Amino acid sequence: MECAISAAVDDGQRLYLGGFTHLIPFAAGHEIIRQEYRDLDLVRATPDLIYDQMIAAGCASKVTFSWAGNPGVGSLRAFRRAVEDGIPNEIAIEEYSHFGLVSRLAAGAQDLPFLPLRTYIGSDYPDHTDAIRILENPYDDGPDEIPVVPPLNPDVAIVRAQRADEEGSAQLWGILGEIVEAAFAADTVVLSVEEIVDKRVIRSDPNRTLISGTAVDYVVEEPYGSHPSYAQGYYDRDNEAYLEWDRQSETHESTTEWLDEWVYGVDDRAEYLEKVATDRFLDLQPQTSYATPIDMGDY
Amino acid sequence: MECAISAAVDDGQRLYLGGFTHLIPFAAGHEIIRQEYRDLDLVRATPDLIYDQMIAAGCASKVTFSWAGNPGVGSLRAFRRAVEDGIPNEIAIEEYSHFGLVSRLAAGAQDLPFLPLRTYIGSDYPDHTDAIRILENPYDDGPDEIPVVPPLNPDVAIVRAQRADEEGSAQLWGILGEIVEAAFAADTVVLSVEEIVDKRVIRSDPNRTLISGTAVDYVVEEPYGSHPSYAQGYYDRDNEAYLEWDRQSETHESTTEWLDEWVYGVDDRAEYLEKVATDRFLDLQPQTSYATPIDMGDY
Amino acid sequence: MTEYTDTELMISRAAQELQDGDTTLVGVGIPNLACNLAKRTHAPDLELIYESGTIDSNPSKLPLSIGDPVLATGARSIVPMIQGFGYYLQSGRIDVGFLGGAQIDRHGNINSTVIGDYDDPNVRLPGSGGACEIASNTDRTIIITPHSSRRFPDEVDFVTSPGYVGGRDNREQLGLRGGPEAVITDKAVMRFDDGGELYVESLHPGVTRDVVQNATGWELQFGSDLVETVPPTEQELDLIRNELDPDGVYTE
Amino acid sequence: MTEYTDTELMISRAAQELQDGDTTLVGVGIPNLACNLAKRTHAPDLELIYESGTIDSNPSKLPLSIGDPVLATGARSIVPMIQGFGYYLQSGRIDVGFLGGAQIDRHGNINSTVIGDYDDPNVRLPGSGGACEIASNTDRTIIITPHSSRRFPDEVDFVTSPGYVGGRDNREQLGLRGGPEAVITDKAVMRFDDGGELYVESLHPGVTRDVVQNATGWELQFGSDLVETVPPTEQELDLIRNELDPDGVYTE
Repeated sequence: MECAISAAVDDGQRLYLGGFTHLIPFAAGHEIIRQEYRDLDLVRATPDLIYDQMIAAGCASKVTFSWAGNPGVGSLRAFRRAVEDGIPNEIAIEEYSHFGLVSRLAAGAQDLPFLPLRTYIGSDYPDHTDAIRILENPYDDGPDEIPVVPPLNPDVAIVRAQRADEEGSAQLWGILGEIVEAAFAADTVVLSVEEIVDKRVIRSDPNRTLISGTAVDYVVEEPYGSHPSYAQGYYDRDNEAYLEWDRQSETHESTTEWLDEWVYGVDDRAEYLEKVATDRFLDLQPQTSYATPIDMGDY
Repeated sequence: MECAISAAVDDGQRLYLGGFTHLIPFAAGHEIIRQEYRDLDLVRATPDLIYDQMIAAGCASKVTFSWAGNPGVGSLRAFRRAVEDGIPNEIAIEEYSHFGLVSRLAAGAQDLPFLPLRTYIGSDYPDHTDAIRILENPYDDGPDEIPVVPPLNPDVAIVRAQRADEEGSAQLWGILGEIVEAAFAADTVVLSVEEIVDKRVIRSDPNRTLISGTAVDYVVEEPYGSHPSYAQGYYDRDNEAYLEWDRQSETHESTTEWLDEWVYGVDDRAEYLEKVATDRFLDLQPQTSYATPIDMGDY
Repeated sequence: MTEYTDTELMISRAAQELQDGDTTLVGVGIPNLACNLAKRTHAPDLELIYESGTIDSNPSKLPLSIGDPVLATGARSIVPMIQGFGYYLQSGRIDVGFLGGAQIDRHGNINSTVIGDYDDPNVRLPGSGGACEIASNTDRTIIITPHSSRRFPDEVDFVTSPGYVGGRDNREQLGLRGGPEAVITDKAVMRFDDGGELYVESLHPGVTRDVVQNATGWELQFGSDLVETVPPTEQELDLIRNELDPDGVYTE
Repeated sequence: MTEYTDTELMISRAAQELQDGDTTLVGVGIPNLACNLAKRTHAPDLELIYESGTIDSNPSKLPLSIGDPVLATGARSIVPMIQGFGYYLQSGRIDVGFLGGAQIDRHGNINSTVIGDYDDPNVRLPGSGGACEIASNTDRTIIITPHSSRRFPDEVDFVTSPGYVGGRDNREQLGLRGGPEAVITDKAVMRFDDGGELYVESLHPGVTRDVVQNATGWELQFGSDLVETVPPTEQELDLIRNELDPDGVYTE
């Protein structure tokens, strides 16, 4: 991960670290903090703890988002401190609704100048988010006017999946969020997975391969790389950590203490995992529940 | 199937019978011919033998499509007779490229007034297909002009899947074509499957459920309902039948003879299957090749 | 009569807004409890969809967020967000959406974005998430919120989610589907009149007109047949306390 | 020297147009054979994508159509058409596309729609399929067709798939990506000059300038360093005949 981040990321870039509560690339985010990147535009529908940590560490100068909160818990305190009080630095925001943001990534994934959506009419978004435009409908049917959003192409997307082969053809399941759209929209893709598997595993079920290896630039095997978020079938969300963050991030000082201990204080993910008590991981392990397999047929 | 078609279909409707070479609803098409529907607008990216048969039987007054051929074999002779010579009746055509047609269905599936695409610039389509319009790009980036296509909402979509539960939540794999987009775009959906399975099978792998039961109006279990096309993992394409159709459809008279024997001459799919020699089905059966299952986890 | 909390009353009233067979876009917290309560009482065929893309979730326990794995395991389908919002919500397949917000005006327009000036905020809130599209594309929305004059100002600081905008006609002219159906607070149940303005339909037991008016930032209308809100039944309370939220995460 | 057919020569020449690591959008027939020949010789990492949505197919036998199950089993990924065309082709992830057609003009514009008047056709052809978007969105297209003056008219009856439209500048102005790279016929290999007009690069063994000119509907340019087309090698012929198309479906 250290090498992949160092090769893929530069100061001033637009970054997407993916997922909707699920499969959040915490390990990659911590590595970015350790490598002290600055002036990043952090893109995601749902910035959560990892973006809060990156903001507190001074990595971000902008956040492009649609819902910024600690999911199921409350607000993102470091994000708010930056927006409300400029601590540790001022950050700009560019704000959409979920569908607006994922439509921007989908337009980016398809090299389209815009995608239309039936959102924003009657709201105050178009007054504050310049990229939202309203087009006249050239057809007789449907609304007279339709909002559109332009493409969003991250410089780097860092996404996680449960499994991939060495080429990076990735299979992910459970909640997908906007991971696939972001991966196809990005110039460079860093894929981090719970396990690298033989390519025959991937090719036994091609319909499940949502990201093709040709779209992926770096593949990193990093078990538990999404902790304290979760990986469907592998481990559950560590809810204690989400509640703890709400307390720990109350002041910039206490936030920094946490970063010192859990990010700067460890060399890599392996050391982080050692610091987390083993019984915690055992508690997070679900019972297996296998999907009924399908027959592709040997043609 | 007889009841589902009779309840769902009316003269003069816009119909989609789905698939891209794969999972073609032949049984449903034959039932439509037997029930002697007229004046249908047949929609599909790739009209093939079943549309050719429906056209020869006089069911169609229009075809909306992007590639009309006998896949891997040659042209659709009945389609050509209708377009070139008005036999058995004149039919109108409305023509796109593949991406144009599937974009129309995708717009229909999302209740959008249009979707943009980077096709048609420099081609003669906009001169002949009125629904293709060119919009000015309201942004500085990207092309100055961008073609758009309006939604296409079939009155009825008849689609097939390998398996579904009784509510019609359908899992399909292999080549998907535009089946999902058409199902979500249609007012009424008839789903025909190789097998109806317990809903626990479907719910064991929700990411594979591409059509939700709430979108489906009629569910029909009809094994081999796609013959002579194929169902991935269940049976291969009966290529002899595709080659045979090329010969059989050489004249309108010989085409009608075929319809008399294979469509009008049987009551239903069961009788059709009995007429096809059993060893032919055995030849079409692939060896099993199961996908490596995934673990959803019991949360 | 059994005691109950404001939250339990709100859950019970929200559940009553749901009809059997409805497809509903659920949020965590009170909406989730209300939907699961309805599913176990009068609406067994209620379909729960979450903006994370899970279709017909059957959570075995209380989800801690709308991205919780209990919403994925055992669901009928899971789709990427782009499809959940496009093929399900925008296409008009969702009957009911639940919304909350920091500010709500008389026409049901909701602010969940910012308190104060957008560019120099007093309080920066999480933002829309899917709320703006839920408000624009469902047949009816149900708004659940505590009742205070801060929450019900004369004008919201930012319209995150359009209600009737300037009134029912205005919403229709704008081409928005459906509209807000009810606002359920800890003091009252309110609905929208023919012009699209809020009026009080029922006051919760023990709450007076004055209390509600004082907690509202404009001159509030009261229905001519103003009644008392029906409290939760024993059965409902039993389900909420012993099955749906046994640890009291949202109800204590 | 071993005898070979025109088709075998065309397959061999088309294979030479592919570079190792290219992602290519394949059709059935000659393009499929050319791609599989390249994959087994100089381009083992060639990625085969079909417009049916199969990504990196590894067909165990000759596919009978672009929807054949052999393209699905063992593929790296399979996506719906809307994604194959949007996320792979339109996004610029495909290096090479193969096209054929009933008529091709001097700028590589192709007609596969209709012979005669669109509304009163002499011959109704299958239409674009994905050809129009392949021609518009790949980096380079390779056109394979028999050579006759009927196939190479001064003007095509319908532009299904844009080549250089009115010339290289014109294509660029229109915002189309890439452009046609070569036209391989049973008589010659042709490429496009700086202005985007076809010229003959090499004549197949035994074919004269006159033969090619007579089979072309405009005054054809010939390259200043006109050479003879290199015939297929023994190894190539062996692969085509014994492994790729042992039943001679496309090569006899």
